Amino acid sequence: MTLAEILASLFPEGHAVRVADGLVTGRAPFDGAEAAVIGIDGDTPLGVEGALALSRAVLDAVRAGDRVPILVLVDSDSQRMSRRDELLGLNECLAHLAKALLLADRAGHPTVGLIYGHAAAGAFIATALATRVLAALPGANPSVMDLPSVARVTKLPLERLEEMAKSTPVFAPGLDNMVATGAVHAVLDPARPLDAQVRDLIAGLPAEDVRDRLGAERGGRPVAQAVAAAVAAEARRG
Amino acid sequence: MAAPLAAGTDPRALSWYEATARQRVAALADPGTFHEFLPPTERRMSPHLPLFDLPRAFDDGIVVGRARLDGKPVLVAAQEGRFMGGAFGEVHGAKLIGLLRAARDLRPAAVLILFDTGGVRLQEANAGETAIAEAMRAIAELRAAGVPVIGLIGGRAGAYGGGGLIAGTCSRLAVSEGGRISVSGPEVIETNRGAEEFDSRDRALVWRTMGGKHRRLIGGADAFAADTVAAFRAAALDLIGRAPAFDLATLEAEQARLEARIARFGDCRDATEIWARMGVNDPDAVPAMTTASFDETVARVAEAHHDAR
Amino acid sequence: MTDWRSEARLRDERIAAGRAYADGKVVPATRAVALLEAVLRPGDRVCLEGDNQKQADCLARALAACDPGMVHDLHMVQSGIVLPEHLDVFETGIARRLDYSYSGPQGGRIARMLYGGQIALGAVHTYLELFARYFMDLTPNVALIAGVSADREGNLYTGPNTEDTPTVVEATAFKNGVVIAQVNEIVERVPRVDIPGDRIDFVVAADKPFYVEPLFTRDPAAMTETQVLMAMMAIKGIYAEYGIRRLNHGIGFGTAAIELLLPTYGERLGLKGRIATHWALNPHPTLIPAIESGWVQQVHCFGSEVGMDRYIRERPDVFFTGRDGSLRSNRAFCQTAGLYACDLFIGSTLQIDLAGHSSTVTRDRVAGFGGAPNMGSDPHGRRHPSDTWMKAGHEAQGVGDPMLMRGRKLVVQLVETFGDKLVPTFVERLDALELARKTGLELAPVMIYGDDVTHIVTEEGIANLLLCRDADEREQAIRGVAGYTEIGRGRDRAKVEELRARGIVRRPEDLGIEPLDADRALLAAKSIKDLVHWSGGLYEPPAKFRNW
Amino acid sequence: MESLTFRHTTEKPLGGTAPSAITGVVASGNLEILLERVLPPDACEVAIETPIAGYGPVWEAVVADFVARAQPGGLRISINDGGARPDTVSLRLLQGARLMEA
Repeated sequence: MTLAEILASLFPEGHAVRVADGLVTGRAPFDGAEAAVIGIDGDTPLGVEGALALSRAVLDAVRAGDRVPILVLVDSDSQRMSRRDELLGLNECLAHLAKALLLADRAGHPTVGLIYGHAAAGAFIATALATRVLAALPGANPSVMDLPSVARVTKLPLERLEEMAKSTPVFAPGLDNMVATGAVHAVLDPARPLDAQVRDLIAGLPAEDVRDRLGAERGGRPVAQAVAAAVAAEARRG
Repeated sequence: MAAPLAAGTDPRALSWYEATARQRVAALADPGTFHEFLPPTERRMSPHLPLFDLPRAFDDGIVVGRARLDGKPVLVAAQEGRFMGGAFGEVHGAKLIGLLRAARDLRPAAVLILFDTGGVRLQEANAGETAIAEAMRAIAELRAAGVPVIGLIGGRAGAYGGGGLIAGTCSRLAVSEGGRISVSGPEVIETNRGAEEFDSRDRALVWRTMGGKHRRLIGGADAFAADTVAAFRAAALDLIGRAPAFDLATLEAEQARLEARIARFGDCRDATEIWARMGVNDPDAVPAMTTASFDETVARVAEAHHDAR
Repeated sequence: MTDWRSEARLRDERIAAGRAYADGKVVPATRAVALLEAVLRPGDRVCLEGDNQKQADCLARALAACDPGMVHDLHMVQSGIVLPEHLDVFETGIARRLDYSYSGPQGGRIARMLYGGQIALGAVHTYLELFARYFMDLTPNVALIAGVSADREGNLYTGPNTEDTPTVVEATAFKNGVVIAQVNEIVERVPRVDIPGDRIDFVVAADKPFYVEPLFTRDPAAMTETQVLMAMMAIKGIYAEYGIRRLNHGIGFGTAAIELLLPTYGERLGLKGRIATHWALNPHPTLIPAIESGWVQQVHCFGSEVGMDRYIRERPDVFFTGRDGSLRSNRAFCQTAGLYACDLFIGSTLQIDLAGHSSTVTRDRVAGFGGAPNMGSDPHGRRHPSDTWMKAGHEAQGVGDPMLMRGRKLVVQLVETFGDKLVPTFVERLDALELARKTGLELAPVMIYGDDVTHIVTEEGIANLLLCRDADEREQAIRGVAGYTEIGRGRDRAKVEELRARGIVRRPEDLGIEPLDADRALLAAKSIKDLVHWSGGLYEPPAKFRNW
Repeated sequence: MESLTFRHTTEKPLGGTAPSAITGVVASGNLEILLERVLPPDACEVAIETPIAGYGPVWEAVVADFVARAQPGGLRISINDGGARPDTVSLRLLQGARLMEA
């Protein structure tokens, strides 16, 4: 689905969501009230300016105090890879954006991520992965690194990696693998109106971070939940 | 579990950059107080690395546990930058998550994260990336609950990729000259954009752009430590006492701080231009400055001092 | 009637032809190709200056860009095959014959070209040997050299990296040859005259400063506990025992570790002033702590080292410097000092066989020799005694009239039993033999012959070959320090224990060294930054060695 | 990855009371060694995981020399190898034994 199609399906009553330089911001009537929207469109890399523009929008929503849902729509490249971005502290800017979303969450805003195209690395972590619940549309392609690049770095033949990817979701790019890992909670049905599906997600927001439980159930992260629980149990034993 | 030291070595005098994660933790804490969770004898190793014909580590490259710091209870996580570049794999990440979740209930005086990481472990990329997101969420919750989360950065792998993002989520950061904080590594930028954009072999450029002194000057870190365990310990104790709240006021202040940075320095090509614009008298002299004279320089730079993190 | 001046006339013709492209002696870089095409004649012997450090790279590029129809079949006589252009000229036919000394980074390509017959090789030399032949049968017709600056008269300032230049110019200029110098800048007045202007025929204003490789910089951060242990053994078991004051070090990490252990471990053993006072050595950054601690009386250098210029300037009591304050190096003189005036050479190698022969050649790389065989050989021309030399000579000889005894220079191989990728250092048969067979060399390229080697130091112990009385003892002594290599595991254990009882094989514990005490904490500097601090900020390391 | 296990009988148990110790780091050319006092006092077992195949005889010799020298009775020793040279292995084994004797 394109961003326009997604917005139309999410907000059948219309919306005031704008895209500039690949950055998505705006508000729209939603579920009898309003929703705030931020995002990245068109496989755009996220640099310092973009991160701060999005965090500005999130903080504005928090300051408004109306606890409206914040939807984070993502079809992004990775973080912008440049000398200038790093010089200016890209890690602070991306972390700040994530913190703004986490603060909004704590302040009572349901935060919902929706990936519909590419999503990678720092841009992914700072946006969609910082929401309480992350959904995807079929065809979304979240990745840390594509397989040819993995082959180059690990010095393993591409064919072998492709074979391994079938049985080992933990390293391979692609939506199915991110679902198995637990990072993506649900895959939406593009044939049905998105507004209702997102409303359901908000109604069923998990009370806490359940991603490692999902990863264990779905087999994408076979041991993470048990390891985290074991550490926490030892720590609590005092 | 004990880590070896040659006879007669004062552990607090150890070089942070050179020390292993275990040596750092043992020497940072009050003597004998570190207790490790899921120690190496538990053999919680990566289930994935054997598929890649890669050796595993008994602790998956991270040491987690509790300790006392000047008598105060703290929880500690220390990454081993020499094992797989300190990168986040499934077990590695889960150990950090478990520690952060326990802290929510235990309310220690602080959680210390001794970063030493290149980011996500490629062989377990999805698990690593998800764990980074989980860690950032857990840190936000801890901070909101009033538990300071302090990052210490001075290892050879720095805090790159998702590690740089987690660092940016902490309450306070201490960094040494050798420590680096960034998202994209120099080699990654060079591979994607060419050597004209970033010559990764020009190590002076790497450190000028991503290293501890630059981060401290622009306010990307809150304390500058000499490269010893003793200096990081002193910095950690100081930072615990002045952790900013995690609330709208702090994030509004950070928004303003970062916007001002880009407005003021966004057209600079090199760190030395930024330092000059900050009022540093002899920017070219900064990389060679001793800790003492660098501290004096930092004291005069407004950008370096803030509660906006 | 005999024509006694044909060479001189030809030289004058060459110079006249070259003048067309010059303003006086000065030629812009853009006309360097035209200059060379005018001056050079087919079949000329040409020295294109370059060694393991500095390179006349602007002239190398110009030579490679010459028209092979005009310039061809040259006979290159030069220290180093280092730049790609040095071999490009053989591919285009500009050059055909080669006599050289060192080929570090081009070792693989030169081997392939030798196999392929693209190069007619005369011989691989040591530096001193090749210099010697410049004055016998390999005198250059044209020399292409490098300096820092020149005035319009051609007076040349070579800067701290003087290196081979005086030798090359001496042989060329005084035997009817033409000397062309590239310089970084043309100045009104040079800081000092390293080469008088009447020996320089043309000065090319280079497009960029000549390249210098920081070959002698070893980052202390990369030194291992094993290297610290071996350095402790060398200091206690060799330097202290023989009272070595005059010496040369190789470029490896092992010897750099020794340099860094002098102010710590050496100090603890009370050796200051008793060992390591006089050096034939490039200005190793890792020597800074020993210099600053007062260990070092003087150092003469083959060349300089990138980043050391300011430091050297401020330490003229230690280094040889000109009236202008900068270092004066000279490869020929320093090699001579290393050959005749040093009591010890210690260096590393890639392979050692059971006779103690060593080589840095692998099956597909011809690295050349450089200067190590000059340093690492016992000169039969030496006549002056020293305690070290006499003690070693006595150990080697054992019996006979002491007044007729030759002394011995100590030639020490400092090697870890396994190299990179677990490749064993100790072998039955050197790869150099296979390489010689494949390339049709008359002599296998042996770096240091077994009969010159006096000691082998590995992490397992020290083998004193001087004390071995026959080939079998020698073999077992070598096996006895060869660790877990196949050679080491093939030892006769009883025989090695007997050698140990006689002090021929010595373990760390025999020297009172506990291997677990071999800690990096003993290094006087643990990083390049520490070296900068030791130097009081005078050492300015190149960017690739910095992490700040 | 290649797995190797060597079992030895020692003349005596290793001194000290430390129940376990670890030394070294799994990195290129390095290794980590985990020592645990869990076997009968005259037994020692060394289990190795190495990415470099074909060095069994070298490991066997290194371990045998270590056992003869340190008499590590009672120890189970587990090694994660990152391609360490034999001398590094020996050094780490001795470091580990010293930690256990503390």
